[in-house]
Amino acid sequence: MNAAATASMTSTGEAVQFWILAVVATGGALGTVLMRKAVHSALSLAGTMIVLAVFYLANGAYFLGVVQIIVYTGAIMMLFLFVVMLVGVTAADSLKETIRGQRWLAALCALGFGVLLFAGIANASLRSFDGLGQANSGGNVQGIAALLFTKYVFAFEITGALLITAAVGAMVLTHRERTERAPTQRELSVARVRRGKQVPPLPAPGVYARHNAVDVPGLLPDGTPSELTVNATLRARGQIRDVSAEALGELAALEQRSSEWQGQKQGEGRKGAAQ
Amino acid sequence: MENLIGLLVLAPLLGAAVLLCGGRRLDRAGHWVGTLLAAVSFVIGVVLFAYLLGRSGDDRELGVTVFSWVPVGGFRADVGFQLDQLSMTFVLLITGVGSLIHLYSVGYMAHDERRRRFFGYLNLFLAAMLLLVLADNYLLLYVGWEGVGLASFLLIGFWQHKPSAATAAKKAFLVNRVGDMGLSIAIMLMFTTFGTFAFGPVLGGADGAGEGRLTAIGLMLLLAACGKSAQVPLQSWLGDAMEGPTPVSALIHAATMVTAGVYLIVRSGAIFEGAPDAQTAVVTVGAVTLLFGAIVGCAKDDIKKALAGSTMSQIGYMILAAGLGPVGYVFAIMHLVTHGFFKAGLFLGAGSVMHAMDDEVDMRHYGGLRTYMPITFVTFGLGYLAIIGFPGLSGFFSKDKIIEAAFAKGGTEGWILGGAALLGAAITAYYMTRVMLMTFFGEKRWQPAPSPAEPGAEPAAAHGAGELPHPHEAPRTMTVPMIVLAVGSVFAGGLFTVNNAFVKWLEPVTGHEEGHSPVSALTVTAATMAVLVVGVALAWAQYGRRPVPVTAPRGSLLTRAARRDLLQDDFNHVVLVRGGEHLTRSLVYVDHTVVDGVVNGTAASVGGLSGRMRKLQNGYARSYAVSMFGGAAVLIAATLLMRAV
Amino acid sequence: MNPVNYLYLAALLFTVGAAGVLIRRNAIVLFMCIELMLNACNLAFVTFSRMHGNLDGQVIAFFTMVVAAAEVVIGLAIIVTIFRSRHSASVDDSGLLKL
Amino acid sequence: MSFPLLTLTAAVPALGAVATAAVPAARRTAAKWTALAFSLATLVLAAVQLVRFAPGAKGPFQLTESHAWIKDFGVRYELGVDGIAVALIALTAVLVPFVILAGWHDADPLETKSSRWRPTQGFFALILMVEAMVLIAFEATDVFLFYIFFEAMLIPMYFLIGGFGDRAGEHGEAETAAQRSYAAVKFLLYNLAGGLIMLAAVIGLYAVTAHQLGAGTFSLQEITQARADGRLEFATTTERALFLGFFFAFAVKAPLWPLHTWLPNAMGEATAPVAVLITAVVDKVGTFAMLRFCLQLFPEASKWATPAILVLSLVSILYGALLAVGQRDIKRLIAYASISHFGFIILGIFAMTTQGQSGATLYMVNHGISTAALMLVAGFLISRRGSRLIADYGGVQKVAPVLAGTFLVSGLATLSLPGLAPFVSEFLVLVGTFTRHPVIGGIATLGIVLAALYVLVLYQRTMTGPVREQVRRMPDLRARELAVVAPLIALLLFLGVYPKPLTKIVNPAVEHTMSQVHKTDPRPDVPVKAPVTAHDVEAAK
Repeated sequence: MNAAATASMTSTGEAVQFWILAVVATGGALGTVLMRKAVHSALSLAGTMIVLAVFYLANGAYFLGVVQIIVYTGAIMMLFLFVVMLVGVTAADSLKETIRGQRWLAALCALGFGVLLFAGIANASLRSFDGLGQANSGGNVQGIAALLFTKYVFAFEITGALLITAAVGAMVLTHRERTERAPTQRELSVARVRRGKQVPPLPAPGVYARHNAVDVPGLLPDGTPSELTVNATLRARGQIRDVSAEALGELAALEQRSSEWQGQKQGEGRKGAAQ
Repeated sequence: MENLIGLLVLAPLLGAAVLLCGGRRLDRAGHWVGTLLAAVSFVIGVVLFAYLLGRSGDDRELGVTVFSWVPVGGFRADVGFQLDQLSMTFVLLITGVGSLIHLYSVGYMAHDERRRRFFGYLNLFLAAMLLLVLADNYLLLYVGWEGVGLASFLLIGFWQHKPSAATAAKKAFLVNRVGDMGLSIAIMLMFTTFGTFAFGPVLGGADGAGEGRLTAIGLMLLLAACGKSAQVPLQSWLGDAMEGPTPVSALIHAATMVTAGVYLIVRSGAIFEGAPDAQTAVVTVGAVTLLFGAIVGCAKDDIKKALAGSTMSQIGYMILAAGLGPVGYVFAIMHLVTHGFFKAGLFLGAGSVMHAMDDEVDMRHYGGLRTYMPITFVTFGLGYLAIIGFPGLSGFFSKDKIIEAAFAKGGTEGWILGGAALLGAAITAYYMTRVMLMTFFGEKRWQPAPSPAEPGAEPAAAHGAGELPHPHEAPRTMTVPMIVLAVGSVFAGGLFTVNNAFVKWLEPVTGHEEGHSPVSALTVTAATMAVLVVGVALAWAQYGRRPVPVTAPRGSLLTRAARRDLLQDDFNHVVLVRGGEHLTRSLVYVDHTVVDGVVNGTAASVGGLSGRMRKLQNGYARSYAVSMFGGAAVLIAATLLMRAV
Repeated sequence: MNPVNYLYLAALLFTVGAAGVLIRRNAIVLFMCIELMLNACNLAFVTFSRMHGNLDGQVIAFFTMVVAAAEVVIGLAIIVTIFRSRHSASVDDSGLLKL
Repeated sequence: MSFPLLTLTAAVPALGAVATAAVPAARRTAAKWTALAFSLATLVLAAVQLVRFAPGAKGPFQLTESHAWIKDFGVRYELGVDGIAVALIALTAVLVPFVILAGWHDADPLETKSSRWRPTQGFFALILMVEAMVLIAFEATDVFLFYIFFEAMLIPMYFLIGGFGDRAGEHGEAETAAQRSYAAVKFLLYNLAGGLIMLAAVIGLYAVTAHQLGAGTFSLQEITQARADGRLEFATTTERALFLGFFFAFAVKAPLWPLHTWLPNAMGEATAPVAVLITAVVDKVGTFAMLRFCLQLFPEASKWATPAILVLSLVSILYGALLAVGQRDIKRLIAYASISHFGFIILGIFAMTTQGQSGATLYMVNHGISTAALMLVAGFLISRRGSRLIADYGGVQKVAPVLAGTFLVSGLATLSLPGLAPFVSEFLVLVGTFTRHPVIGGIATLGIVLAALYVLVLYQRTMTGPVREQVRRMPDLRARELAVVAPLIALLLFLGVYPKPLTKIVNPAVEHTMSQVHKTDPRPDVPVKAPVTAHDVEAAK
């Protein structure tokens, strides 16, 4: 494909690669939009980006392909995941729409927009293409570098300024300076008592349960699990592992065995309560 | 000599300006200034009269153009005066009677704190009236015409603190304005037809215009005359106008202003002669009014209103005569002059009586005054004899001629008009006898004075309320004018008729034809005398033989209707006033709800729409993103479409 | 196969990304969708670069990446800040645009 | 380039506005005197204009100035006056000093501390600003230049209406303020709507001239010249659309029924001097512009629209008068009376006769003076009692005879009593209309009866009758107030008796306009040998 100055078809290999990867890319994109959890969305997007990197390479943009993987998939997506972990993990995004008609309108607009874009592309006479053989003859990276430092040097410099500004901006935005004195322990406890909600420390997980992993709630004396004992983040994410039924079942079985062993008859009532 | 004409108008105008702008400093001498300037005007009038008499009959027209007033394109209005025999007659009447009434007012208004202003208004009236009769074109006449209307408005409403006076003044002005509308349309028609509205060319060129156009002009002039001269159907203001001080009633609403309509019709004779239909309308109006006024005059107990009805009726005679064409013009003017004397005299007499009776106007509260105020009685009596047409007195000559001329119209029309005039003469005799008997004869029916009006408002009552009046003869300033006018009422008619002097004097201006009556002049006179006797006898039977009840009896249907001006006022009230009120009220409503409502509605709907639109701005960034995205789609579509096209 | 198919794919990805922006409420996912759209554009640029036989398209794509990086940094910083004060990453909760 | 007299005439009040506004806040009296001095200087300049203006000179415009301004759009700074403009400039220059004098205390800060601060300097500066803009509008012969000032004068007017009102009467400060701002907004919206439509027409005019002449122009003279040469021809529809665009704006400003409803609100809520400024000065720009722009730029369309406009103005005359009769508020009554009078003015303009148009021009001047007199006296009356309701008065004549007398004379001028100036103009309008449209002229004559009705009803209810308790202590006119009213009344009398100085200036301009519209007066049916009149005698000399 490098040889022909002007061609209208690519190689069959590329075609096969395109059709397979295009499906993957589209799937990733849809996944990004439709996945309930932000983490899943991020992973889908990462997949799409990698596919795109492959396409860049196929299109002769070797430098960009590599940059796409390193910078985009490697750095930016990781930044995303980092922030997701920082803030977005509390709750899965509810996909229930709150603005009336928003989804319909969005679908309509997207459909119309897509149709128009397709029509536009189809309308343009793009039967033939030049290929990058000549441009890439001195090496793709060298070619881009030549352009960047000659023709686009000002834009390049300004981009640098932009990046620095962005870095400083991010720091300024996220850096929080205390404007008032931090409350002391004493003040905190007074406030807690005044609120009158939970004066002593929260109960630890796993109390009265067989496990004491952080995601296992402790049991109340009647055997029901108490959510208070689990970390709020896990609670919000619905990641509480309720093992009470299993534990109670085991307890009941134990008691049955012991009552059988002792020949007593009260065991039936307790069995019913356990369920 | 011509320049004197301008002075004639200027003298009273100067008086008005000085008196009205002069401030309180002139309060003490103002009335004499006013009277003096009126007299100056009269003297100038006499000088001019003498000058005119010195010239031959056909060369007695003086004209002077003072300055060009409104020159716009073909529209040329000048301030110019024309003095001919017709104007001269009026000038003498106006200034003569005017000066006398100024003099009378000095006494009559002696106790009024706003006397200076009263004389200012009187002078203003004189100026406007002189302008009216001296103008050489219709537009300038119109200025005088409205000017006298203004003066009349100011003087009727002179006692403004009385709501009735203020209302009467407004009514007079408004009804007059309706007439003025007629005059202005007439002037516009003249301008459209002839391209000018100066007397000479219009009246000279009237032959050339079509009859339809002349009829239109004539009818509009008649409307104007009806307004100013209180003829049916615009007569309703005159009765109310009696709210003004009595000298005003005498000068403006009896002797001069109200006769302006007659002047207008006689002056525009050439137009009416070319429009027989308009003439018919004029005589009809005259005949109807002379009966209308007479009937109203019979029923009124208010002495001034009775005299007002009489004035209406007498002017009806004049209008009738003026509508008869050249046969009647001279007699219309002659009756106008004699009427000016005797009616002014009668009003001054009435004023004198009121002055004596603490401003009591109800004749049922008079009675037996002849011994208390002999001069008033004699002068009033002479006026009375003159107006009923007692042989040898001035009213006899002028009225008789009119009745004769009415018969001379010929045919059924002549009989009807003549009959109406005769009937009018009978009623005149009846109601004037009634006034005379109720006021000066019979026993005293005096009532305690009504509670005092606002202090210092009217000629102040000499004593407090609740006492019987003490009638006394009026002061000299009041009696002298009454005597002079009485002399005029006795001798003027005879003087005019001697040697046919008046006819000869006016003929060059108005033209004159001898009527050919189907009945001889002697028969007419005899018939007039007969109806006169019948009228007097009837009145004596009713009011002389029997005592007059102090409170008015209910009376017949006709009497009750006549007391209410034959329901004309009620008709006006229901149709015009009420209707107008409803119209304006509904228009105010329409303006507020519909015209303004459309605009406010537009504003409200824009507001409502934006209220709806506001909901689109729900604050959700994603909603905005949809609009953005949709907008982008539309832009792309538009771009594609543009390229496709 | 004609490289124009890359363009169709880019258009499809772009549209899907845009729809995601409109539908999702989680600000982070929203940003991801924007990234998706940017990537779609980059694909188109790269394809055009190949079609026209010069490297300008790639340079532009490069700049897009830089700008995207800057944008993500700032955007995420904003999200973190908002989350700190409002305890939510939903864009619907930041209804301050409403009067 | 001769001495720029016209620019100077408009610049002096503009400078005056700046100078007045710059007077320190504490020195209120100094600000008043400054404003008065500048307005008098403007009056002097207007008088110089009158003297320098030669009625018989060739060409439609005199004292012209012309400079390129925005070359790209062919906008020029072109000034020039014809007789009509000179007359109206004189009117404006005469009225403004009286307005300032009449409003001497209208913008004083209230005594009570709680009320808002009223910037005296601003009040007088705004008045001068309005004067400057109105003068430029009268002088401009470039459509665009005219348009700018036609619109710009709304801004100071808006603040004058909304910012300064009568002292709150029984209704309380808050409610009057709300009504006032409603009136101000209504004024602004109506006039802006008109102005926007006009802007579209102005742009349309440019497009047409640019298309046909090669270079677009707004110059009135250039356009009329090009039309006369045949270089410029409007398509019928285009001309009508442009005409309607211009006319709409002027009809709002004039105001013509049914676009009138802003006027009663504005005049009712504004102080009397500001109301005078609205009706006697600013509104005149509307009727003036009909004569100058509508007729001269679009003669054919004007003729086409004449029947409809005549009917509308007839409706205005009768409707305004009837509504005036039904009003309970003195100032609103005068406003409706003005609507009726504007009906007469527009009737005269579109009667397309010399008498009608001369009459309309005289009417503009006379109506300005008479309404100013009536409104200012009414304002003096209202300031004494603190109420605008007619029913709150009665018997004023007894306690304040001079006030009542001047009120009556102004009222009589309003009802066009002969001998006072408005009669001449009203009669000319009626005659001018009658010669061409007898039916409309005849019906319009009804207006004189209705005028008498509303004026006399107003006079009767306020001035006559028993003295009301609240009126008993009312002082008569003070020296300052008399100094405002007396000259106006003197002017009314003078122009009523001797209007020739005015007609001499106006007639040539009207004849020029008539020739632009290709109309001649109807001939009399039976022309009689014209008598030798004083006019001929003087002409012969």
